[in-house]
Amino acid sequence: MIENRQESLRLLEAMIFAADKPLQVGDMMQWFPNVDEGEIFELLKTLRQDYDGRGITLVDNGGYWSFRTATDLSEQLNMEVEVDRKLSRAAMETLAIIAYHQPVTRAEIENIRGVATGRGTLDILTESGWVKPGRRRETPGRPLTWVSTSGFLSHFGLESITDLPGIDDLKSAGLLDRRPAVQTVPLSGELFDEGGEDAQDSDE
Amino acid sequence: MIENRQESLRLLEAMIFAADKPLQVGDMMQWFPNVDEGEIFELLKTLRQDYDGRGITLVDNGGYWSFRTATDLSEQLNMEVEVDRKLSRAAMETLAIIAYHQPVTRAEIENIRGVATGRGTLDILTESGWVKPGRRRETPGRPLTWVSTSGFLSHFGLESITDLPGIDDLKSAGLLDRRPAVQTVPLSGELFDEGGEDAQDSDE
Amino acid sequence: MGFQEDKPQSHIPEALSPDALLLKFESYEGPIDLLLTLARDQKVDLAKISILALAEQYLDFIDKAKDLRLEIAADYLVMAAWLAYLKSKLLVPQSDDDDAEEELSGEALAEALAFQLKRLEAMQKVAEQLFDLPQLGRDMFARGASDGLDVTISPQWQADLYDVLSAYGAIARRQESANYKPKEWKLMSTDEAYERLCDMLGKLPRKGQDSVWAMLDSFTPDDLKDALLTKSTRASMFTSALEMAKQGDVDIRQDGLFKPVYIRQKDRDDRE
Repeated sequence: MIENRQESLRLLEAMIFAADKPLQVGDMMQWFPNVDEGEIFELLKTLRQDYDGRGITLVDNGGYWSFRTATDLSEQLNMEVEVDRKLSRAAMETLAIIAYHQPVTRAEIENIRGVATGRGTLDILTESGWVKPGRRRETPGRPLTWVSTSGFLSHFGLESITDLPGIDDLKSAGLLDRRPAVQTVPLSGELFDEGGEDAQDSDE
Repeated sequence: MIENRQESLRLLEAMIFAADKPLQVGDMMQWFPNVDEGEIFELLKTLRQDYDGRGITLVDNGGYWSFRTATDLSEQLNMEVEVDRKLSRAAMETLAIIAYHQPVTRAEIENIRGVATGRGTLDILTESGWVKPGRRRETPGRPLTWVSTSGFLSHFGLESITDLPGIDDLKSAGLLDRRPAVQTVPLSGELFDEGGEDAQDSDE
Repeated sequence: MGFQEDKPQSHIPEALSPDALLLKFESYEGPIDLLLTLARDQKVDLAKISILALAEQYLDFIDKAKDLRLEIAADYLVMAAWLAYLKSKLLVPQSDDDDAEEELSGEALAEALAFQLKRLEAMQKVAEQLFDLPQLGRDMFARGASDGLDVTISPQWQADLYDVLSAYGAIARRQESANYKPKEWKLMSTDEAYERLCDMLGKLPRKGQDSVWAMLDSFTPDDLKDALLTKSTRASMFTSALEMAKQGDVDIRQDGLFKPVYIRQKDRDDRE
């Protein structure tokens, strides 16, 4: 039970502000021993409203809460940023495929791209903290799947995967089908078996 | 001249938040080319008022501006978490020597263990409440002695320190078993007994 | 799914001449990517693209690449072979007596390929859109100087009596081994035995050129009381005897298992 709402809001605000990384409601609960998750969530929403339209905003990236500067100030802030080395096209595409098709196996990624995934690609994405291995798919060979992380959401300022640009359109156009292309046409046959899928089989 | 006061406040807020160190008004002026120092100072005061009574406050330390968590919350933010930890082997042995040989000086402990005792070891044992400093030994240098506490007795379920099993008890309990390597030497049964026990007798 | 008209920085400029396409050959991410680029070149919606025309363009492209002796990866050739097959299927109407019941029709295969192209294009497009989103550290910023939440970990030390006792046992055990001084054993070394054997063999009576046979055990000192010394003497004597036999200085004989071992000195010209 929240005894003093105003004090709880202040503490929550200070906590998220002081933390050196985004906090989950579970983390916050340690500071509020007698408050349940729903109440903290309620407080967070109030706090987010308080910052609405300010230069700092409270953001929720997949359940991880943090303060960020408002994105529309980007240009004016014009902070000097060390430019990260740009991701390769292969890495960008792989990231997009993982984000939009997750959970997705390496073989599926290769199938969608029509090319084998270089060793470094998933490494780089994992190292950047944007993707991580998910559960194994319960199919023969139990291949590992890849999923995006909260760090990915946080980096691109997304609240959840459903906020990915154009995801609804892609879905309704049937383009978020991870199956090999042939399986998406009514009669399944032996299309690409020789080329594209060989690469993938050898990987698993 | 400030054209849009609200936007300027937002920018200022974001700027101070994102800066990696407190900012002076002079630093901020780079972002506001047509605004004079007094006006920025005016904005800062407004911003400070906005945060009055919140969990985050805007503070001015000798002309250096930064956001800080409200000082009255610092105690609540600092949390103690109790974690079960196992004592290191060095700490365990030191504890045992203090229990068996008390009052015992640090030099004596080191002599018995045959290795130097790190500073942290006695600190940890003191923190655990199992040992405490005793009287100083009336020998040159007046070294501090260490003794076990009543907390030690109660934690380990002992009535008194004399309840600790003696060397013979430990031996019969198998706690003084020799290294297996010795037993592989032929005739060790007869040949090694005197040697081995000599050493250990001299300890008591 | 439209084209990239609104994104001029797309990785491959549109409407490249075939030669320009060839120049970029190595930058294609596989045959599907190349096909996609060729498809974009048709400047029509992918949904309306002519797979047949596309297959021809691709085959043409590969031919040109071959003429230029460009290194062509195997999967490009596999795709070329497959597209040639697809082309034939699309051109030749399927006959009824075709045993291709389990095979897909040319149209179905073309549809699958079109789907794959559309899907890849969609992914390439959203990859760009994704990186156009505001990014942390570029367009939005976290707090510059975070002070970190101060969580003090106060340990509850865990130990039970057994830990204390076994720790003490470990110390006692260490001291035992530290203070242990090995006893000095009375043993006969091989060197000692060798010397003794040589010396005594020289004093044996002669029988012809060689000495008489003598029991090896008779060379051991008579006054041995220590069992270990006796055993070590016997072992060293035997080893020495074997060494001498190897050098041709002595003969050794044993009449049966566990029977006494006899030894005699051989007289050799080169001796003494």
